[in-house]
Amino acid sequence: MTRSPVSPSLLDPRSLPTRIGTTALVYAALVVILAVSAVLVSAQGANLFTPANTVDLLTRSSLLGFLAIGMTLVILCRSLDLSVGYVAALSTVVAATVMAGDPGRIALGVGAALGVCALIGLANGLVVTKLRVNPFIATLGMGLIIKGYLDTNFQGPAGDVPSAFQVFGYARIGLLPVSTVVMLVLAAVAIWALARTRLGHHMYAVGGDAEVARLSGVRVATPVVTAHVLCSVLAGVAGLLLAARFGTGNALVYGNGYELEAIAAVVLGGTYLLGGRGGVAGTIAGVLILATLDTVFNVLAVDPFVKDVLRGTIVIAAVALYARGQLSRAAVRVRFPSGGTPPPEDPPDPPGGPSPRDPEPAVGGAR
Amino acid sequence: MHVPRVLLAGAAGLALVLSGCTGDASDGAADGNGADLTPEEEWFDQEEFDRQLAQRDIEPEGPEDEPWMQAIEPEWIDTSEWEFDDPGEATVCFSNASVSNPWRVTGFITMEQQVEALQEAGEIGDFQVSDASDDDNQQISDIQAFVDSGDCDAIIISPSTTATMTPAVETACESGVPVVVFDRGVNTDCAVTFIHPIGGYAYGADAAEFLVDSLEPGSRVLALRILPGVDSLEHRWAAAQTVFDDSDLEIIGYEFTDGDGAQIKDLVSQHLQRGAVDGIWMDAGDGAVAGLEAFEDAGQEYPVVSGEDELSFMRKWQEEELEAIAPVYSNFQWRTPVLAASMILQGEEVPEEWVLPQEAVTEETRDELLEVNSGMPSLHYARFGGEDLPGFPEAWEDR
Amino acid sequence: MSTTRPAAERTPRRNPLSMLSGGTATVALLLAVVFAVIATQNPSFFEGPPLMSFARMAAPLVLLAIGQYFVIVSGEFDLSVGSLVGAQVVIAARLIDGDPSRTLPVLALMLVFGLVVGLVNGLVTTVLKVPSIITTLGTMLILFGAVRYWTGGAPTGELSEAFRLAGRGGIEGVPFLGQLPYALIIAAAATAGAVWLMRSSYGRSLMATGDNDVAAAFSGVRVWRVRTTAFVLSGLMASVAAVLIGGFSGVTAQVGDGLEFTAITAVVLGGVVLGGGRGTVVAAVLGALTVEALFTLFTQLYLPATIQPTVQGLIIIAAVAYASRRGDLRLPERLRRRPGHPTERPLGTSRR
Amino acid sequence: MTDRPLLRMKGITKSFLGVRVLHGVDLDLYPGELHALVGENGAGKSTLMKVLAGVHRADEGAVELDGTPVSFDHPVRAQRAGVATVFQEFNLLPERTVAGNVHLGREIRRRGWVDVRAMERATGDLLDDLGLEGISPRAKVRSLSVAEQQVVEIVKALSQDARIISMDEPTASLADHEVEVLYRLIARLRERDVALLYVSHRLKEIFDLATTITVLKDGHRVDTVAAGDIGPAELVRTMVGRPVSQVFPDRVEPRGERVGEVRLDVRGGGNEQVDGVDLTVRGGEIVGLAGLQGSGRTEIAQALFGMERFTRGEVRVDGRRVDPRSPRQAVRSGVVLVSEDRKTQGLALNQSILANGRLALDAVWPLGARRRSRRIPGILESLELVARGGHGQEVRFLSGGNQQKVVLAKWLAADPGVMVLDEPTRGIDVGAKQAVYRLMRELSAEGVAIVLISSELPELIGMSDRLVVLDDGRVAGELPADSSEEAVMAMATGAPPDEAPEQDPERHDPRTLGGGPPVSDPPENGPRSHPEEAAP
Repeated sequence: MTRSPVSPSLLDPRSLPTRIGTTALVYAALVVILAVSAVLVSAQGANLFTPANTVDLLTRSSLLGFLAIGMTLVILCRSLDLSVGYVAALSTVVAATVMAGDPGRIALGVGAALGVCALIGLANGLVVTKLRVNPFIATLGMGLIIKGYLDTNFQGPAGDVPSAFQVFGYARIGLLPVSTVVMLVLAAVAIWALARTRLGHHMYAVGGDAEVARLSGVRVATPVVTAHVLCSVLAGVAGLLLAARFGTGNALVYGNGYELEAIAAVVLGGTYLLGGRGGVAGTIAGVLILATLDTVFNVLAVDPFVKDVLRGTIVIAAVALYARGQLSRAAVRVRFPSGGTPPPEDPPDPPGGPSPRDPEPAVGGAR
Repeated sequence: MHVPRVLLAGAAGLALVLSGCTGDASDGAADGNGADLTPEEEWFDQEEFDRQLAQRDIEPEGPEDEPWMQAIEPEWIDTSEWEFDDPGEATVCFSNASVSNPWRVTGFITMEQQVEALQEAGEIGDFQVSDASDDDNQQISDIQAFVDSGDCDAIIISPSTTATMTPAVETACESGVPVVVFDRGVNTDCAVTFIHPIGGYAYGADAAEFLVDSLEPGSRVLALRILPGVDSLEHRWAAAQTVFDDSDLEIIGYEFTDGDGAQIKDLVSQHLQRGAVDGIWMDAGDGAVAGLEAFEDAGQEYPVVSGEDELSFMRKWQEEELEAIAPVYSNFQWRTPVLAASMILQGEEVPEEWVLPQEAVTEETRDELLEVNSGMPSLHYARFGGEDLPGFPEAWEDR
Repeated sequence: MSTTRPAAERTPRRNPLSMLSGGTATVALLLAVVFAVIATQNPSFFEGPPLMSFARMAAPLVLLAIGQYFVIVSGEFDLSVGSLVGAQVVIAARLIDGDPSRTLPVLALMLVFGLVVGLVNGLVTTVLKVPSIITTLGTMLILFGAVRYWTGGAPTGELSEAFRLAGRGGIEGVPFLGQLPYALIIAAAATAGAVWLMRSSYGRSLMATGDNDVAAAFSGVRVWRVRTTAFVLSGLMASVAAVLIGGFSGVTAQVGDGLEFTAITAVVLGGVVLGGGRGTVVAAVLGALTVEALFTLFTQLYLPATIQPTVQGLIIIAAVAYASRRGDLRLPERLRRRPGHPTERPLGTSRR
Repeated sequence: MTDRPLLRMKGITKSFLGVRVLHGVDLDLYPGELHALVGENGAGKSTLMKVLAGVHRADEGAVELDGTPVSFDHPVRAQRAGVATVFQEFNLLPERTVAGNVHLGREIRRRGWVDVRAMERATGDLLDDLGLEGISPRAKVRSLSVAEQQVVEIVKALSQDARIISMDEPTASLADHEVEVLYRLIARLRERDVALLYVSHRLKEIFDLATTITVLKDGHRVDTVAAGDIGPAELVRTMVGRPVSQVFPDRVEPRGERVGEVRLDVRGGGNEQVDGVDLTVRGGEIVGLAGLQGSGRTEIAQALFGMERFTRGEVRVDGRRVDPRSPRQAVRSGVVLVSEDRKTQGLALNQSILANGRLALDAVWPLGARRRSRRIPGILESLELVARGGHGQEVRFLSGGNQQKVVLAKWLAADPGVMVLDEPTRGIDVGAKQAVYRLMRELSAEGVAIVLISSELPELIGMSDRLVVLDDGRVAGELPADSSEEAVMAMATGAPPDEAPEQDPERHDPRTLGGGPPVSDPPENGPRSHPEEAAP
């Protein structure tokens, strides 16, 4: 262990990068990917940053964005939510059926949809915290429950979204789709809330170490439940966006694997899957990375199956990259760099002495 | 901790009881898992039903040996406003819902072959495709991207879902280029032409009527469906329900199989344990063979079965001399949109609603079709209608 | 929430609940209940043949559950098994293409392929320190896409009868049972093998690694190797499961979809703790049987197909909640995550 | 000191799962006093504290604060009432800042929003107030040393305006000079009339600090005495219930054939943390590694054990050249390490005693494991391990001492030639300590070469045959077994015995919390900030 006073992060040159480390890394990755993509696309004689593609990219990012912001909160609390896809689907049908094409009922529809989602989130949170069901299973089960309900009651498209509300899905301000603006605003709010509200602080605390939080007087369940509620509500918003774009509710969207994509975005954003570390800023970058990939694949007309292969590879590669970054954050102060300044009586490396080689990964990770 | 545990016991109990009740209920009803035979009005439109059933017997207009160019009761409309000076330069864009199942894969190959043929002939130029892999939202973006890019001189759309694609298709129409929609429809007629075979009701009815005709009254029929909520499939079931309703067959119930052979075989074997199954109605051919194997493994004789013009099923049908029918959801419809697009770009007339023939494969037509497709892989569709395209048969054989 | 009781003052043996607290008892109970309900619906179910066909259908899930167990108990996840099974079946169908002579080579190739996939999952997770949920999610996408790209979107070719024997055939003329499915024999053998393995030095190292990989490493366990091996085992099990599934029902486009979650559900239903270090193989196997039995139950009850997921969800949550006990897994979890001494940090665990 | 107790606990009784761990314990706590709570592990000290802290609820008995009965059903209630607790395991969040940890659960808010600046200011003030400028409120706890984390814990308690602070083994992980800082804190707290409840196994501290001592044994209060009225030996007797003739057992007659042979020989060993390490240990010899926290003791242990390799120099075990790149290779070459952090590095807590005992065998010699593991029950017996649940019991249910015995058994099963013990007696009770000491004597008699690392100088001096003193990653020199603590400290702090260590800041800078002089020095020369911090 290092001698302590070397610690305070602000003064230790090494810890400065590592403090903002991951997020910076994520945005770096985003820039790199954008650059590479731009080159690739222009190699095809096209241009990645045409208004059309930009809008396309942003639109793609807004849907995933809503889901990923919520997922970030849940993961920060050391939980997980595999039900978001189903919640979003439910939200589309609830909203569409309540609105029933009547512009006057828009508010009602939005309220109803988000309300239902909030309740589901509450249920998730309570099952996880009170019944102590592993979130993986709890939310997986919740997803199944919702699926059954949807299959039984809403086979396929249902309801009708008034065109007034479809604005949410299609209108833009300049190149900026309204939905993206909303997403970014919510992201900003989330970032602010995490930094400036007790609940935000407590989410990190509970995710970091629930017992510590408890002993410090934090009501451990509250942040977790809140995170789940918010996550479901945001999934609901995603559902609203879908409904606005579809002009109707469609239960089948649960089949699109949104949950895993959202988790991927969060982890791409550098949030620690075991909770307590990370943030929404990174997640947004993660979302943009995925959206960029989709757009590029589209512009280059990549075979749909190759898309999957590339997506998988890139996600793994990116996260592996961060993992490398993570290791450096654990770096201890080097007291004798490169053999340091051995005092005269200290014999230099004897010839045939052990040559430094990489240690076994299991125990050597840290250098 | 006590409260939760009570809760849990409750939940678990509730779950089981719940299942138990429905079980008893349906036993009382003696017809399986509530497969009541009044179709959901959401999916059933008597008028449309009657029309489709009628259309089956109408002689389509168009070249004898080119079903993909035939049309049933077409209303030809003028397309001169879209006429393109040099069609050979025209870019045709195709927004595909997905190629996520063998039927769509086969169709898409046919389409690509048709495109090559037309490009050879200089009747269309560039052909851009985007695939939404079954994600409605994705497809909306795709269509939007086509419109925004402004490269497209004609847009072909195969919607992933009927209702949800409506706004996107409307945007496409508004962009001022001709739009061709095929397979599933949308709730707007802004497209220049909407191409589709007769439809789901006809399909479901073909299958159901065959079962009704070939089974003794009172025979037990099991319905295997892929998944709920997909309109084309729901229509098939709705039609079947209607047909079965005024028959004397006993419908044991219906199950969703995801088209996964393992599940199908699993489910069928279980129903066989509960009692005889004399007939099987399927809303699509996927995994039909697995279902039949369940009978083999249970040492029972084959049921009367309705599959699809998918080769694995048809070959089984031939080998085992089953009593079967293969309703068809004409796969050759994938050729037509490209042809329609080029016709439009040349200002030729096209039917406003282009209803393609849809003729079930029966014992008479079976062997001939198998002959034509002898070299094709097992998940190929017999009525793919690409026999005269240059790429035949390699393009379909080695995918 | 709960209080962590001081270690010294606690005696599990005196805890009357501890008998039940392990998931094993719960899942056994649940399985019994489900079978009981099935029996009421279909008394003939417990005569030989129906039972055997149940076994035949459950066998692949049992194998997948065993594979998943190794990974989960080592503190990781394997989401790739579903698409691995799918890929294997499709590959087999295309390569065999109905030619019996190719059966054995292809079987060998499948095992190798499964091994390689497992190896990649393992090394990426342990050496590159990518959370296994991401690693295997990636592999899942890659396999899914690659195989479909290779076969042009839909499976081609077909499996030979010889290939299908394992999943479909069995030893005929066994008294009472009628036909004894090979699938059952294979699953039983795999279970026995897994039980033996968990008693072996490897199993013990694996268990310790899942419990506290730092301590394991300090005791001389080559954590990365142990974990990687777990992934390899999972890959192999998936391959064998693929042989059984392909044999059982032949090749279809959707084969394998969603199996990863079913397998994880089965394992967790068996009371195996996600995060590692606790739970037994037998429990995992029982979990698999329970899940399969639930599906059977639903059909036997003629439960409306659309409601089945809901009931499934309720039962899973209830069962897991019931098995999870106060104080369980809290204490160790906390300790594992303590900053403790900087020396702990170098051993960055790759967990999730 | 007033005559009215600030806190009065009466007849506190607590049982877990039917096992009664506290039998009607009484305890009075007066403002400004330090009340030491002593007893062996499992005597009920921690439980009593946790009852006071509101972690546990007493089954029977009453707690009075200022004469008014209180009952804390949650830690936060206790804190609100001014009762703060510093638990043995650090209750800090490594990923959060010092300020964030100090105010966790009581974030300062302005107009509803958490005011991070204010929290940092408040924390900074407290730290300055206690003369601890060394720690930045904005530093992530992850980046602090163990000692600094300990301080943050106490600051956290202080920031709650606690009138009662109870500390469970606060010095368990501190080096002697760091303990000095704690002493100063405690002095300040008492000036503020804070009442302190203090649990420690280190008798020295107890007699340095305590005004009153309460002895617990098996959940009963044996006695409460003024610190002046009792001597160490007597105190230990009351605790253990048996006379402890002397703290450190005599050397045992050597019998192993390898006694006297050089078993471990390090020449010029070095890596990023240590440099020019020469260390020779013979069979039957116990060599103590002395030095401050962070002087490189643990780093050497880890290098020998293949965790952080020596990148320079060479290591020979029984004459064979070794270069362990992993614990596995180290164990194969005959070197084992009883690491300083039992719970995170020593044990798989959910596994059985037996499983942990044979883990090393399973990991390193899979083939022989089954056969060789047959010895383990015997080894556990010889260590007097007591487990109510038998050897199948999960180790997390064992007391610290017994857990340590499991770790030792694990390594004994591997027949080590060289045994490195890093803080082997940290946080374990007197009885267990004795067992460990006896074991060390036995092993060395059988010819095992032992390297002992300990922050408790008396232990180090009492057990070692030779002392190798480290300073800032280098060997500062060797001392005979009978050296004085002062001599060791002086060498360890890089100052000749007669000099004050202040003269050479460059060499002092890395020392935790400033140049804490030998324990004997007066508190005046307090900690100083470091060049690093001083630099703008």
